[in-house]
Amino acid sequence: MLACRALTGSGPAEASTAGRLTGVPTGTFTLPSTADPAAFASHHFNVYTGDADGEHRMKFAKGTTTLAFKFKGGVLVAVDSRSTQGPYIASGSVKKVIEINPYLLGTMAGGAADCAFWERNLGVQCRLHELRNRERISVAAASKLLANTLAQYRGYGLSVGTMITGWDKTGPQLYYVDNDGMRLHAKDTSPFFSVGSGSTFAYGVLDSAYRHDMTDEEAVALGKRAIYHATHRDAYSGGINNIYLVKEDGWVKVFSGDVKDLRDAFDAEEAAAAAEGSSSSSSSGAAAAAASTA
Amino acid sequence: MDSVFGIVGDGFVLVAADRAALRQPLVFKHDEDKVVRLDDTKIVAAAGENCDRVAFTELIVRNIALDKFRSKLSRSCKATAHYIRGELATALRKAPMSVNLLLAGVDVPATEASTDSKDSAEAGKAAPAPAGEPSLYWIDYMGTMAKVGFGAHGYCAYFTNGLLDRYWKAGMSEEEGKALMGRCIGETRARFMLNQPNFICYMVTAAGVSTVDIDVPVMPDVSVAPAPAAPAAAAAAATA
Amino acid sequence: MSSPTEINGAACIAMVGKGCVGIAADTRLGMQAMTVGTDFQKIFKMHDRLYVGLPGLATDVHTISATMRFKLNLFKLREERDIEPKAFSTLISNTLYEKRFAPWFVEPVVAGLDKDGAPFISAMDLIGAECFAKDFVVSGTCPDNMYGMCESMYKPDQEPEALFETLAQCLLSAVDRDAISGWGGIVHIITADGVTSRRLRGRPD
Amino acid sequence: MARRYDGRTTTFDPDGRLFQIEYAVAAIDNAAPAVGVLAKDGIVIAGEKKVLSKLLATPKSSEKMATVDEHIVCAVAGLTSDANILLTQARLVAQRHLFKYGERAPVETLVQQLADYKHVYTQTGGLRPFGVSLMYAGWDEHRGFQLYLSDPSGNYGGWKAAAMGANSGNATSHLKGAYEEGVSVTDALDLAVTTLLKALDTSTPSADRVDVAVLTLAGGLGDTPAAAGSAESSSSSSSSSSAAAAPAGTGANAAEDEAFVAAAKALGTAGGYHDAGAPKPVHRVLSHKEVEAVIARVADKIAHDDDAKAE
Amino acid sequence: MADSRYNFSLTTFDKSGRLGQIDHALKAVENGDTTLGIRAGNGVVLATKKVLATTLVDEASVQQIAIIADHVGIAYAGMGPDFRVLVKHGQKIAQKYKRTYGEPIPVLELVRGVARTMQEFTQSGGVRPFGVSLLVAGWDQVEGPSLYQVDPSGTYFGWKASAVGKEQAAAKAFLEKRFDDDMDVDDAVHTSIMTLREGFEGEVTASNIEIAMAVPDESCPAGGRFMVLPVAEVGDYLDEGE
Repeated sequence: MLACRALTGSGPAEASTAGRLTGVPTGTFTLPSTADPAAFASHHFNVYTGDADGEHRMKFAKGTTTLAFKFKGGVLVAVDSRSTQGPYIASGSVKKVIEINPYLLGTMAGGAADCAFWERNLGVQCRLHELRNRERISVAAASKLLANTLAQYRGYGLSVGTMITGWDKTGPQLYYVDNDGMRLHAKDTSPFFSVGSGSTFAYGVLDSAYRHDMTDEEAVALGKRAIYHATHRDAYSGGINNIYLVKEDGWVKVFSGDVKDLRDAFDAEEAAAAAEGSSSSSSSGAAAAAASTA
Repeated sequence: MDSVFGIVGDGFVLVAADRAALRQPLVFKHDEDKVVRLDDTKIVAAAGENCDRVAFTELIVRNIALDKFRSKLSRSCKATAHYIRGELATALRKAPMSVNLLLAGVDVPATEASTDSKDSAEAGKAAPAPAGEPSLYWIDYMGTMAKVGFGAHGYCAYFTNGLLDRYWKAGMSEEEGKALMGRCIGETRARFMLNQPNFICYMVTAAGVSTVDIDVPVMPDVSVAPAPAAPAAAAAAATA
Repeated sequence: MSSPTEINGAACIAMVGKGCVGIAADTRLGMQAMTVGTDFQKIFKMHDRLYVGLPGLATDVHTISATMRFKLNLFKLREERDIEPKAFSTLISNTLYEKRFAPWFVEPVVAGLDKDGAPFISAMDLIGAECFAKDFVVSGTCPDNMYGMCESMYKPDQEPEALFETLAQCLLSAVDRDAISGWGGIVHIITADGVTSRRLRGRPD
Repeated sequence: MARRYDGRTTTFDPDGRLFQIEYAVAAIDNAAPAVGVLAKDGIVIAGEKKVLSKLLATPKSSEKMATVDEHIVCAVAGLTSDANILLTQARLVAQRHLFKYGERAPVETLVQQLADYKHVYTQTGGLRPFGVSLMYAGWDEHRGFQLYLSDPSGNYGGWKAAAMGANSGNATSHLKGAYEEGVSVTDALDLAVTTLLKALDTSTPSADRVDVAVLTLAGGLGDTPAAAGSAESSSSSSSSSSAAAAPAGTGANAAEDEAFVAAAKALGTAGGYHDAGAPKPVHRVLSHKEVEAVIARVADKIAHDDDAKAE
Repeated sequence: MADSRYNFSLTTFDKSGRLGQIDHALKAVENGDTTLGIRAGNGVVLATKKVLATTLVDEASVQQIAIIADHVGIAYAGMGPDFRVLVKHGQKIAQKYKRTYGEPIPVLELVRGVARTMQEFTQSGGVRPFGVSLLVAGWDQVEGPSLYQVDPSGTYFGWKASAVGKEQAAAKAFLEKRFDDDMDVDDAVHTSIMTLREGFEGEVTASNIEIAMAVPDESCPAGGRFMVLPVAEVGDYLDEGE
């Protein structure tokens, strides 16, 4: 067993004093009693960092496809539900959208425990913010809290790739935050993110069919399409597709369905389109993609 | 790091490859052609380390030419794919070739070669089955082979496979094929961290191999619909 | 993920019925996590009453299937008879052991009826250690899942139709818990009267 | 002293001749004859089988005709033991091609490789030529039906109708007169058997002494009698176009499933050329009864010809 | 290749297209002891005469029929040492087949293998053909009982009954008269003995002939077993015949 010592504080040793900005104690962690706990952890436990092969090829968070985009109607969040241990599918019905509070959503990619814990922790911080300031926390601030926390644990091997989204005074907002401390804001010129091993496939669909002026129905259809095609190509994504829509008065869960039923729906849709008329086939592909199915 | 993709359409195959010659962080040039011609209606697009890529494609091009001289026959796409795959599989256990390939070709129905003196009666002549049939074979460096409707090698496969799943259909017209190819290139430009501004695109039909121009859309389309306040903002931007 | 047999993903089951034998495999071709094709053939007909499944590294699936076809075509021309399943199992086992120190990365499953119509199944590891069974054999990237399904679903003396149902259920349920195999399957039921082959529609993920 | 040159395979005599090859050819001129005729829809080869003794066991397969592969059948003339070696080599060449290209060996490619193999034995020290001529009947998708003849020297050529073995000169001249372009395989059958009987020069033609091999596409005369009856039974399965363009992508539809299953069932040994719907060459050696029928049919004709000649 | 010792051909065509060496090898066969085989419905019999140079030779030490595998054996006429080489070769072929397929070699496959080697010795530099004709008898799962003759050229045929060696012509003529498709293995043994007696100088005894047979045996993987009869059993047959 490793010799460990208990350490109390909001973060690891040095960070605990500098890290008062987070303002909230985050619990008690035991740390390796070495000069550089972060290096120690990453050296001995890198299997938990999602980078076990040691090669820093493309550091996608593993086993997930999550995406979120801003559009005319708010923010749409779509995720899969597969959880894997190696090639074994541990679960096909994991909730990857964490409902932080009625106005804030976080998505999960990477280590399930890491995401769940720190986003729950974020919920605590957000609630404390509300109590102290008598107003809801902005999405920008909430995501910054999480980013700061993760920054403190940088190098320890946390595996978190998340999108924090919600609707605040400034309207619908979307941020990407990960375990490297990276925090990105989705602006009008970069209105979406996708995170996880299947994200590249989802990007292919999003990039080709995204429009800002989609209706809610079109947005939901696009979310389904992107998740469906990602689960098809990525071995580590699959299961249930959950879709949330963030509106001014909070988020709503608008869809939850098995991707295999999505396939049937898409097939039927394409068959119908083919039957309708062969003339207007390809150039209207994007429009067909956006057409509502469910 | 190279990006190549291919699409099968109605009577044709489209293949595109990026034109960057890379070494570590450096891009030497932007006019490399990673597509080689095997015969009048077959091409191979290769992605991989320059050394292996060039050595291997030259090997197969020369061997296929030699084989053609000897047998006086043009092999089908299927036979050619099997041959190439076999070479890679053999190499895998000696000196692996770091090269991934797309073989694109059209099988032209056998016609009586003018130099051929044997003129057996017509009914016994070769079957008309694969008349001008396009095919695309996905072959990786290990010698894995799959006949596909579309395919991609390199990191771009991660970006374009979802897109191709979404839009590719059997029997697309040339216009549809080019539009889809444009989207693939646009997507790669949008998402791949390497700078691959130039692509070359070939079309193979029963008539032969030609390069084609592809209109590449800017992706994604992030223009915000004109909200009430928007025109003013746009005007301000224009004056600025 | 380090094992070459797990790069492309595969699942294969052979099961004995009453006077019949069935073999089933998934149809995915993957490159690690990325699915490249969903119609990759992993089961090969050796003759009318003998099939072999070749789960493993896809390039070796091509090579070994072609090698066995090569050997069996010559066998058939020479001996003017179909090889017996048992002899074929020995032959492929020897073929694999020939590369003991640089193996082919396939773990074959053999299913067939012998000349008296008796079912035969066997499976072997990548260097040809044969394993014979009277009920079922499995091979691929999710053996635990397949064993679990077969152990609970197998019944002795199933008629061809029931055998198909059992095999299909076992395969689909097993691959539904394996990330790197699935995407559809195929089942061949070999009887004295002929072979019935059916495509299985699997989950798209 | 001519003897100085004729024992060595590798040595030209002062006149530029290679006696070993000439002598080997002489060996074939004494061998049981065979006749091949190319038709528009198939090929027929007829050959004499020597009946050595009534104690001979009924062989499993024809001694005169041999299967090289699904699409090539050949007749041999000359030393049986040499022929066995060449046949083994031919089968090996065919299977190597299939292994390398996943397709049946083009007929001429195979014939050429066998001729090259024979040639080595005419040029290398310590060897002697093969005392065998081979007649190949084959079909491939490049050139359709083809008939080739190759001799011990390593020469080969394509023919419309050809003869080898004893009396091949007479047989060839008969073929020259009687062959017509574009004959059907049934007419070719009669012509081949007629010509062979003439070469045998026997007054009592017997089916015991004649072997006939027929190569056609599936459903033709070369197919098994049952299949030949119900024309185009097997080859017209599922649509080949959808099989070819099976997409790698999303969920398959019913037509693709059908094509996939068809391909899966065809994969593997039996020929191993798994393009469902593509033309399939088949060949077989005719049964004793069938040969009898042909002989009966052509015997009258021969008698008639002879009468005409006598007049 | 210029200076190889084997750079010359022994077996070459003569003007008339014959291979002299093979013809001469056949002559060597015809100088050998008569050996015959009969394929009956339920077994195959091989029988051979042992003509010894002097009475001083221990008859039991001369074995002219060799076991190749459990289910197949070979008898010969011609040169003993050549036979021994081919037997060793045949045994190896049989074992190799067994190792490859896990089942006993079909007799015809063994015949092909041996014949191929014999052919090679008619076409390779520096070697002479084998001076033996072989009679191969066996029982396998494919054909049941089978009998093959292999000649120095490497030609082989399947036979219902055949004979090679000194009196081969007479023996074959005799067999042609006596052979009957309904023969059983005992009839075949008796017919063999009768055939050997024809033109035998002196008395046929249990020790100057050798008899072997392949008979069905379900306990063997090949479905049959090949055995050389012990002297006593040969004696029994001789007694029965009288």
